Amino acid sequence: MSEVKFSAKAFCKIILHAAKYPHCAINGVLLAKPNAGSREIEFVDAVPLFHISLHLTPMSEIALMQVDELASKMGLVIAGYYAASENIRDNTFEKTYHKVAEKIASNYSPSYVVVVNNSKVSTEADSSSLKVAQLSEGGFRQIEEQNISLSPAQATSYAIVALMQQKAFQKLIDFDNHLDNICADWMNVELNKTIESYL
Amino acid sequence: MSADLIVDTQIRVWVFLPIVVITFLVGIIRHYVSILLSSQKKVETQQFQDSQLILRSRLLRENAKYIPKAAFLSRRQVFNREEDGYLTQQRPAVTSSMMTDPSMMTDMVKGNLTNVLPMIVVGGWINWMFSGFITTKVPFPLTLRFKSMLQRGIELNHLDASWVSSASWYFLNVFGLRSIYALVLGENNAADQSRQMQDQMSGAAMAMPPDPKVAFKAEWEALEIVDHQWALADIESKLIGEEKVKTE
Amino acid sequence: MAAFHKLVLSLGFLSMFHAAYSAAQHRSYLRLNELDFTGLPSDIFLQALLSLLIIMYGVLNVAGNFKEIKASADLDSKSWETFRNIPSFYTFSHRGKSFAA
Amino acid sequence: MGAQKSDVEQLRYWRENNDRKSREVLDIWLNGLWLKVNSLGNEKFLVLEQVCLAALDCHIPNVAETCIESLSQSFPSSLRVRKLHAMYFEAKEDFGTATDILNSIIKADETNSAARKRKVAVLKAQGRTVDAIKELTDYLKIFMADVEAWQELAELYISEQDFSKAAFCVEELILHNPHNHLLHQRYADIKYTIGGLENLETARSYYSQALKINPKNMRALYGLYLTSSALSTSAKCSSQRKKEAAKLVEWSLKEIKKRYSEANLMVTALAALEI
Repeated sequence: MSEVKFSAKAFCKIILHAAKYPHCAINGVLLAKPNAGSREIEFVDAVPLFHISLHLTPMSEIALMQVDELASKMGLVIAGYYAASENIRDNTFEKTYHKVAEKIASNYSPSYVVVVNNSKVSTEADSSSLKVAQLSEGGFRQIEEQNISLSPAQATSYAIVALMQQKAFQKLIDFDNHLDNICADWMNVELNKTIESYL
Repeated sequence: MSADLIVDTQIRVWVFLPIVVITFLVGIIRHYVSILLSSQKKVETQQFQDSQLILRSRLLRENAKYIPKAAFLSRRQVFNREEDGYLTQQRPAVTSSMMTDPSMMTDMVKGNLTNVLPMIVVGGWINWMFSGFITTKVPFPLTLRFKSMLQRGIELNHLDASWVSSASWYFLNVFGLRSIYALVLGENNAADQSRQMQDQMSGAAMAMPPDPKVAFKAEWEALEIVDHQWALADIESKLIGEEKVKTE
Repeated sequence: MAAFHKLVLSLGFLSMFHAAYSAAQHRSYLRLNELDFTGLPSDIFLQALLSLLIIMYGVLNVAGNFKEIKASADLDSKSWETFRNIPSFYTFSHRGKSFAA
Repeated sequence: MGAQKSDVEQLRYWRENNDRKSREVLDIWLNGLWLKVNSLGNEKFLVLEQVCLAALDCHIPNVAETCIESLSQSFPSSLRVRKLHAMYFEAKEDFGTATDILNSIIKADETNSAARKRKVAVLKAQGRTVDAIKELTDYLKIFMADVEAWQELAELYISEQDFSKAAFCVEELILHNPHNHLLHQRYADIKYTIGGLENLETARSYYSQALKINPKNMRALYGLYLTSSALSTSAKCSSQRKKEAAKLVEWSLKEIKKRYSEANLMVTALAALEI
């Protein structure tokens, strides 16, 4: 079975993105170091993309182009897609399925889909608030919970509690925010520093 | 005519001011009575739907140039289809519900009660109490035609037209005090607010002519003759051209 | 600043009334001396004009800012962020519940 | 006193702007506004309603309860307060009771659009999007000129990936409000998503229109770039048109870069666009 690891940066950003827009469906992409064929994957960073209208493609294309460019400069690849749906009970991969995931899969294999489990997520979120599946031949192969881990595990779970208390989600910027105000930085350099300070 | 008339100061105290006060107070009483009597006007769903339909088709006509031609044509088709288009559908004839609907009657009675009745009663009373006085003078000269308006109740041929009789003063007050009411009672006073709180929508229902057929027919005709010109046909070059001028 | 402009406005009105009163005085003076009316003295005229300008200045500043003449100007600052929020259709069964608990 | 005034103004601004800043609204309320609410005059009730919504949104039921309580004391028979009651049950996921209340409101007042809209929201909250769409189309048959409902329907169709119907709804919105750049941009987004040569051209026109109405709309600018670059490489286009499209690509790229340099940003990611 393959193993999936989330770095603190990636995990916190996913959860904070979900916390910033609790009433919206959200999505984003996950970056990893390329080592094709390996059973293990570690997502080192996440880029929050949209919360306004995920299903319309033009802005996703723009975002993917830019993220890809930047990721390749840093020696990373887009290897995963994360999403959370609007309704608390929709936690299936099918409901959150998106063309972007398909696109990522065509570029990098094996690629993963991560769904934020709306009913499990909380201010003390841990790896159980995420559901991960590997995307293969149009189907989802869910990865069991014990194979999903955070690195470093303990520090990350402390960090997320502190970040939620600080309301750090207000500082999180996704690509939609960037499009409304181009001065907002979707790479979240500032937020990364905050996250690291808690580790 | 040039010799100035001097009006007794007693007239000011006992005629001029009382008329102002009476009309003002009657206005306020009428306002509260009408609030007391007013019933929430019920709008029929059908009527509401008709007015919304008309509104939508009017918008379609006016702003058609902003949507693509195909979109416009399909909409017009839906509105104007031969048999069951929105504007051509068969409606059971709306008989005048004036006599059959009791609520209509009570509404009319209430309207009379609050508007016409006080006018007659108070007007008559004032005519009877304060008739035949000259009350005030407008500070500018007027032509003879104004005599009938400003000097009701006084038949003096040689009196300058800028003098105002008591009966006319009353009418001037009735019509002139409206903005004062708004000031005193407020545009959105307590009563208005509570009604607004109860329901914000039904006020939006437009007044409809009793027979929607006529309005539908007119709308149908107007929609038929709209010639669709897409406003965005050449927008790209306009955009670039405009921007060029700006940057240079 | 608003208080200052209100002061300017009331001063303007005072001055305007004073001009009007002076004009009336002038008329009655003429009548008493049985002179013909030819025109207002230039100082009253000037005062009226000046107070008009002062009132205009005061009103413009008291009344608030100007609106854009472009019909869509108000919309320029809007974004989908707020535009798509429709209170009538809010739903409450969303992630907020998990975060609140 | 000064602090309170700005709080109320802030709330009013959010209310009029349709901002869904529930956490912030609630913070203002709990940070002392609730003590002073009686001094607000007529605005009190609007504030209470707003806070009630915010509390429901944040799932803090006791605040919502107090708001509804004091509202129903002031307006015991108001349908609008009853609607809040229904929303309270909605937030508690007691959809049956909520629907019952809403039905009783509609029975009392046939033309009460707010209650009908809530019924759509109830269905949406249960995740029954298809039913919600059906309910909403029924609603729109009566209330044809209701802009909010058209907008919501468009969103629902988009979430169901039924883009051509969503496009219809946005057309309707454009008819109602032809000077709103957001609508033109959204229409173009949808057309682009549908794809195909003709739709691409339409999308390009609408992006241009959005950009013309509001030159600051970045999405429209990016969209214009995207559509025209797609057209300039499309095999089905004539060479004349390709040339035009290429000119647009160049222009929009220049504009995009100008925007970023005006904001003093050096964005390396923009290099991705120059292919």
